[in-house]
Amino acid sequence: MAIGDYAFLIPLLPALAFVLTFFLGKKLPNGGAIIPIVAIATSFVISLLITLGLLQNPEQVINQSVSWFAMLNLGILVDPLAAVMLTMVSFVSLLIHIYSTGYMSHDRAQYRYFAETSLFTASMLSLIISDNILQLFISWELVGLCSYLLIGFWYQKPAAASAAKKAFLTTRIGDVMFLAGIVVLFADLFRLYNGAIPDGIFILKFDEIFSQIPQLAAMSTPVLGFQVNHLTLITLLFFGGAVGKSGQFPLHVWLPDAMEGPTTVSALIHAATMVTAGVYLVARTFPMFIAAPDSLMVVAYLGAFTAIFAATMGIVMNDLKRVLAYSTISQLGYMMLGLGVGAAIGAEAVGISIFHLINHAFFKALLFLCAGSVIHAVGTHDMRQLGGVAKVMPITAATMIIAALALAGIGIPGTSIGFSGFISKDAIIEAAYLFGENGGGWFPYVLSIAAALLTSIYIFRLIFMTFFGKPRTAYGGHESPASMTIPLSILALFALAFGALTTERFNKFVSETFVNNFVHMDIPGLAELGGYHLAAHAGHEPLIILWLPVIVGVAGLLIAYLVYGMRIVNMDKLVSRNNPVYKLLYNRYYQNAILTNFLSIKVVYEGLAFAGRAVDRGFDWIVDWIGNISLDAGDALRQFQTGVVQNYAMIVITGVSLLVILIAVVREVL
Amino acid sequence: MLLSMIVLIPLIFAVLTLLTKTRAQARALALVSSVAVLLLTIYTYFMFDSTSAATQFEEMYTWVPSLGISYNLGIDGISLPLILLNAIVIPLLILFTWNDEKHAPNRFYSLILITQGAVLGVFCALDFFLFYVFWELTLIPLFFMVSMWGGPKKHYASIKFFIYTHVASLVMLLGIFGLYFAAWNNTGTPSLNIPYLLSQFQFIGSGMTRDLIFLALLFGFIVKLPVFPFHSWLPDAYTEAPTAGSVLFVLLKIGGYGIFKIMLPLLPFTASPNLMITIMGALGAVSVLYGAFLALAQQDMKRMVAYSSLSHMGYVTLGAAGLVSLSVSGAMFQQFSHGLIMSIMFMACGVINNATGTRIMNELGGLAQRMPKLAVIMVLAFMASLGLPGLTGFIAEFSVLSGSFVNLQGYVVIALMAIVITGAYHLWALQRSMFGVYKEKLGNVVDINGYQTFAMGLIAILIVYFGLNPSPVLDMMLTNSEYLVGLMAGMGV
Amino acid sequence: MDLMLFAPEITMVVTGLAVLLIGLFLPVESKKVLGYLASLGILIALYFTVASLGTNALAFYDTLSVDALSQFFKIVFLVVTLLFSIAAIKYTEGSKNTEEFYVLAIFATIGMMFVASANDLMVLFVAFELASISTYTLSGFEKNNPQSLEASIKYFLIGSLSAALMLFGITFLYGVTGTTSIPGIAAGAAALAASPIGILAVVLLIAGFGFKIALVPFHMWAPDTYQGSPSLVSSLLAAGSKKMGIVAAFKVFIVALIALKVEWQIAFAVLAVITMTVGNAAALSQTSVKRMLAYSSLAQAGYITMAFVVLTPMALGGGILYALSHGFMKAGAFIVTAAVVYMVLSENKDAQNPDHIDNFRGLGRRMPVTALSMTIFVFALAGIPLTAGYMSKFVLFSSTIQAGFAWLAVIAILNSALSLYYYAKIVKYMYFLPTEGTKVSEPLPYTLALVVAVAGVLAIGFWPEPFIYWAMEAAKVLLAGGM
Amino acid sequence: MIPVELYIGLAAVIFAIGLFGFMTQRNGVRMLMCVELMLNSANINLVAFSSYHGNLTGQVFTLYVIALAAAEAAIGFAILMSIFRMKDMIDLDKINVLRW
Amino acid sequence: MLNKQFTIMQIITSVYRFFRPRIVGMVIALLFLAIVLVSVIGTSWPAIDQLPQNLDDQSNIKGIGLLIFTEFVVPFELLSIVLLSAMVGAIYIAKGEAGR
Repeated sequence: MAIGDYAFLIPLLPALAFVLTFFLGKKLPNGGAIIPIVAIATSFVISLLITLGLLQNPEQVINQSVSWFAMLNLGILVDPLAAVMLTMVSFVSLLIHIYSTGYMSHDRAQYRYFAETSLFTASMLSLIISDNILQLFISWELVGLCSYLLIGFWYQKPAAASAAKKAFLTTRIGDVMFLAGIVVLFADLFRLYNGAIPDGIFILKFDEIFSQIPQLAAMSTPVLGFQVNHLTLITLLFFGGAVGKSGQFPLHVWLPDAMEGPTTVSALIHAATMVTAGVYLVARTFPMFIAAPDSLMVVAYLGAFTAIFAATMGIVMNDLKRVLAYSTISQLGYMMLGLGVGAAIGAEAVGISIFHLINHAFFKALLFLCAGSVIHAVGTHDMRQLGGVAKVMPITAATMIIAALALAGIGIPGTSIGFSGFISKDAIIEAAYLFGENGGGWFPYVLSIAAALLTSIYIFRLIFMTFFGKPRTAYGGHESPASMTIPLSILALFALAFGALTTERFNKFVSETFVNNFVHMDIPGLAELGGYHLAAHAGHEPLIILWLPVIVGVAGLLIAYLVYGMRIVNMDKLVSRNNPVYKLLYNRYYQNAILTNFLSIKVVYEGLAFAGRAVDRGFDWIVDWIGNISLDAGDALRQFQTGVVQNYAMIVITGVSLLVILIAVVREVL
Repeated sequence: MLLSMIVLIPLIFAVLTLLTKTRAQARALALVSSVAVLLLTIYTYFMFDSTSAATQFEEMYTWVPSLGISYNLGIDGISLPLILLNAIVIPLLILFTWNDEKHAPNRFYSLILITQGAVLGVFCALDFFLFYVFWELTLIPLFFMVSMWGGPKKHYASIKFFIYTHVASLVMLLGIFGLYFAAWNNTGTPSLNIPYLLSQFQFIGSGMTRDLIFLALLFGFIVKLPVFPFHSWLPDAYTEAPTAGSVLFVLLKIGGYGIFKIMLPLLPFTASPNLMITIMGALGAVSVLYGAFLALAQQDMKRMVAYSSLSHMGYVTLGAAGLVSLSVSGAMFQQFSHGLIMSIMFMACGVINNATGTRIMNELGGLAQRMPKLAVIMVLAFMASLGLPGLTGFIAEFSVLSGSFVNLQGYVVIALMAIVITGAYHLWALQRSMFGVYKEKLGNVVDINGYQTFAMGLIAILIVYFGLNPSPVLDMMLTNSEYLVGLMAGMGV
Repeated sequence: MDLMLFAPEITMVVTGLAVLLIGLFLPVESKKVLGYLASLGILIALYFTVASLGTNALAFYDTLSVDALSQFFKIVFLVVTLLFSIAAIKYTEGSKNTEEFYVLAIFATIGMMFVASANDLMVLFVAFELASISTYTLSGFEKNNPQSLEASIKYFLIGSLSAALMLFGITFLYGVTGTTSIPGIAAGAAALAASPIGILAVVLLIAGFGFKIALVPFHMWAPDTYQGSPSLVSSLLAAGSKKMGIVAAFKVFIVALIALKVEWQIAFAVLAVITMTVGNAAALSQTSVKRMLAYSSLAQAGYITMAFVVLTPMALGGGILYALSHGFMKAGAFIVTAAVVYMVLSENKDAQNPDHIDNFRGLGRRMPVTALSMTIFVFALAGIPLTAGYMSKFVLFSSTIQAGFAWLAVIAILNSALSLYYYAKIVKYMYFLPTEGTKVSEPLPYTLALVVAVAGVLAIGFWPEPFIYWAMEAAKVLLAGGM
Repeated sequence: MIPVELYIGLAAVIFAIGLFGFMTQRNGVRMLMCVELMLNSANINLVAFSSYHGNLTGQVFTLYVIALAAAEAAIGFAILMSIFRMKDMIDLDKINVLRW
Repeated sequence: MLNKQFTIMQIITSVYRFFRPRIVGMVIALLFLAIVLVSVIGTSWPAIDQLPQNLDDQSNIKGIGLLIFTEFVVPFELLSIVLLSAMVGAIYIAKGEAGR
């Protein structure tokens, strides 16, 4: 398989493109956009070829490793999971780069934009292709860096600079947990080898880690009185990282603020790719999760909660991009839920979750790009100022409606007919039902259904407010250039059909990730370790269960139409500061006040840091005090030196007398 | 002769530089000297066998036989990377200050060279006498540096630094004496040879004596490092020093060197190794957290960087106490990495101070628009400093954390908590100084000049290079740390 | 009996008399010759002393001994006097009384040298008085300067009192043992040890010697006198006559009174600690450099005194080496102040407190060689490596630890750290504080003396081996007799 | 025979008187006299011991001490004279420019 | 009677007046005296059990002269230098050339 030998180029080419663009881009037309586009296109082609190859022969996983330092390595691993992700990321990235040539054409710092996005693409591809957890973490951090740089792309805007910092710091909380997980994992593996790691064994490589799962599951430590299973600890710490990166509750706060960056960045990083890294991480280490007691439960519950939590806020936002941001958070919750229900359906969970991830990437990128197109044309984010945009921007409107339908999950259950979002989201909700049926609790299922309703409402609220009705303000506008509309159309095609076309094949393909020549995991066996009961295969759900998501989706559409399209209800009463529910939602549950103003600024900065400063002054004071006391003592001693010679004589004689007495006394004592 | 040349060339050139009359002559001589040292060091590096933990390039002449003092130089995998660091940064530092308008340039460059020679001497010395001589010799030029070209509180800062670290050195000297005489009494021959005395430590009869010797030496080293709570001299000295002085402080890696070279071989033979490990680990971990909080509370950018240095140095003791080859080598690498990163950070602070006349971050803002080159380098340095993977800081921190976790779980948790704070103050500083709206009252600032760009840029490239490929220096550190850890394992520690 | 044994002393006496007589007949302007003559004589004496290192002999009915100890200290005295005499060429320039200045200094040195050789308390006492009486006058040499006279009268009165105390103590030794010979007293010391009079005698002798060494509380005269006297005389007092007290104490206590070891060890332990602490603490806030150096000299005396407490060959060797190093460092430092005083007075004849630290401002620019030498001296005094001060401290402090007196070493080391403050202050003034003064041409004699002193300080710092060897030999002499 | 203790006691008393005077007198000349007193009390000791030991060392010493005392007195008076010339008084407790 | 008492009072008062500024010196001198006396009394001194052999020739001049020029010749010679030194010094200091 010759093409596999070039797999290492997938992340490397965009990285090279970054260097070239950064140093040369200023002098090239369009900020040198052509360099990353070519590089990413090549990466995409390689990825695609590899994926196709793997489809033929799923056993032929590509794995190449080189020693890095100590017992750590750098390497690439392209298994089905990685292959589909690689293809998707390089594809979306390619489209967005093309789109950006139009979108960013007026910006002076274009070259910086393209350099940073290609660095981002390189990091993201490297994240996916890693064959060890450390390299994954490194790429993980690098994508965080790129996200930071790109959110703060317009660093002159204080809000952008601040949002960038917030995004980096919030995800860093998760990153630290992830790092802690790696540290614990490393220490455990180190102990398993008794500190003597043979040459050629790379301790943090996935196959190495997976092969030690049973031993890891057997280790436990008392923490605060609880006996904590190490595997649970590690996986939850990993999940902590995923929570930060994928915007799960409570570390989601950065994601809406991240919309301060260019819309393309939001599409690429904060919708399609980077934010899904958390999902990818959990999927990648799924064998560990499933062998770890309770971990998957946490994943499922938190995912479900995030899905509905974010959806409630999505309903009240007036900013185009913020609605989409909350939608992203919500959908990421679904993906996490999809992984979490692996407690009931085993490795198949990876399949459905990643499937949703891919579909979501398409339609969410599309939504963002459409929003970008609108913003680019009319120059405002605020939906309250828009309306009737469909008339001026028909292509944008059409593609966006497709994306919205995909997001809302419209389709016909029991068949493969439906928007891509329907196929994958339905599968997750079904799995959640199975999860409940198999003793996991009904909470995730109920929440996921409710969230589906809310999803439908907020997305069609957006559609109706933006594209239909009468313009509420006078905005100029025109359809976007071809460099923008063509990527929109391509993405719309995928949002429309990708799910339907690939559903069967895809799940099977991705679920095979853990059974091949790289690792051969006995997922049901591991589930035993984790204490999960896998259900028999799905498909026996009551019909209502199959139909319910679609029903709520359509219901949401209708509600949105009635409220925002027909305006049969006067929302002004509800939408006011006097309505506590609205106020709560509009203020986003006061999380900003609690987390940023109180926790970060009051407690950490003003409390701890300033307390630290006071303590430090104390140490300083001690040092100075020792110095001063010496000086004072010296001054005091000098007072004996009166300058009168008779006094000197007295002191001499007194000294003699006392010395005699002292010696006599001491000699007696001794 | 190679090592003697490396150590003596800067000292000789320092004298020559002192005799020059003009700024051009002084800086040219200094550059010649430092480049010569760099070339020799690179030659040494390529001749060095990184798979051996033994002392290499040894030179030995008797000096004062009646006291067992000899002129004995030699390097191993602990010292070579630090020598390399020093040899690389000093010429760049000289380039960085190429167009500085400082008074008495001959003294200025002379002091830089003396510091370099002294620090290199500490790294090369294999005799405690020589070691101490160079150790103390580092104090004087830095004292002068701070007092002559320092900031408004330079007198306070320089005296504080001088006396504080001198006290520590003297305590260390007490420890050396203890070791020296204990060995002398046991074997009947005086010797101050470092490896010999280290090997004799275990034969000292009284456990109490061994512990006291160990603690005395440790005190000397951790004050120099420095580590909480013996850091009071650091913020003042680092902040008040001129930029070059701050960079020299950063390159003053002798405290950490002492910990690896002298403390770790002694550790297994103390009466209560676990207590010592606890002390080192706890101090290290607390330093990491404490330094981070203090850095967060600072308004002055340079002071913030100084505290961040304290935070980073905590990893050195923590890693050393971790007693796993990865953590120990990570701690060594932290010294190397910290030297590179902090050099740029202090250079950046210096540039900003020169350009705008202030280092108070709230008074800055939007500098990236006027100083794009500086902004790029500074962002890179800050990212490296906050431990971003792909840069040197991460390699060190990851190695220390994961290695130390094997033995010292609690302390690693403390250090992990600091990581978020570390990120916070770095980013906040960037946001307040570089980003946002440009404050017009800062006047018309100009970007860094060509020499400065070259100096800072090259260090930045090294940070990236060693961040992606640490093996060139990490391998020899690993060899040595495996040897050191092997000693512990032999003792069942 | 070989008179060559006393060639140094004889040379000195001849030189002294020659200077005195020739000086009578020389006109004022050519009295410079006397300085060269004296320096030459001292140099010859120094040569004889060095040449006779290693001889061991008793002479003059066993009242004098020539051995490593005596010769080593003679070297110390001669070196200090040599520095003094070179520098004095400038100091006495244009003075009518050059010959008095030189002859008194030479006589004082002769007294010190005989103390070093004394093997009998009578010799010791008379020689002690010779050194004292000569320096009383020297210290009041600027007889129109009230400070100088005040210094002189204080020195004289406390000196007389101490002499009386010492003599009183010696009478008791004589009373109990019936002899004044040092070995004789050692033989009869058992009786002393058994009776309370022994303690009294020991303390009286400590007071007598402690006056010269400037141990607290017998030090009261020292800061005043060092400050008030001409700087060169201070250098002779601090660097030379202080060592005379030390060598006398070595001989009397370690050789003659070893039987009362416990008693005087207690005393010296207490005095050493008090002395170094008081010296350093009081020096911290001085503004007169000479006074600061005086207090620092107190502190140094405290360190040397540790040798009595530790009493191992190495500690004694360290103490003896310290005496030599201190001779170079302190003499050099005082000569620097002499040069500064000269500079100040040559600018303004009526300047008050010419040794005030403000006059050191910008010295690095005004008198570069002098300032550099001062830097080396103060760093040596502070114990910075590669100087004589460090080497001596190294041997002395480390031997203290070796002997198990870690607490004493800790106190000494902390003191040493404390001292850095005021030493650094001088350096700060010289190099960092601005001045309006312009560059001054440095007088050659001062510079020459400083160069010699710096050479000595660095020689001991860089190549201590021969010095340590002879210091150890000297220490062996002490312990061979007693232990 | 008279016990030697009495001689020593006498010497001690004289010494103490000398000390007392030395510590309390203001006049420089009186202080010098007190010094003489102390030296001579030591001489009493020496002679007494010499007699009791039957050797002459102490007496020789006494002679030397007398000579030394004379030399010392000469220097002392000379210095006091100088001071008197300058300040018109020799009250030593007022000569305290050098202090602290 | 009255007169006598008055006189005693007067004496006491004048004694007090004399000593008041000297009390510290007094105490110190007495302390020193006490220490010396205690030490002296506590010591067993050499006691002479017979008178000197040669009662006829009580002269010690010859003996002293012999000692001065044999055993203690060095101090004697030194003394000559002391006297010379004292002479030079005293003359120098006392000489009033510059005057005031």
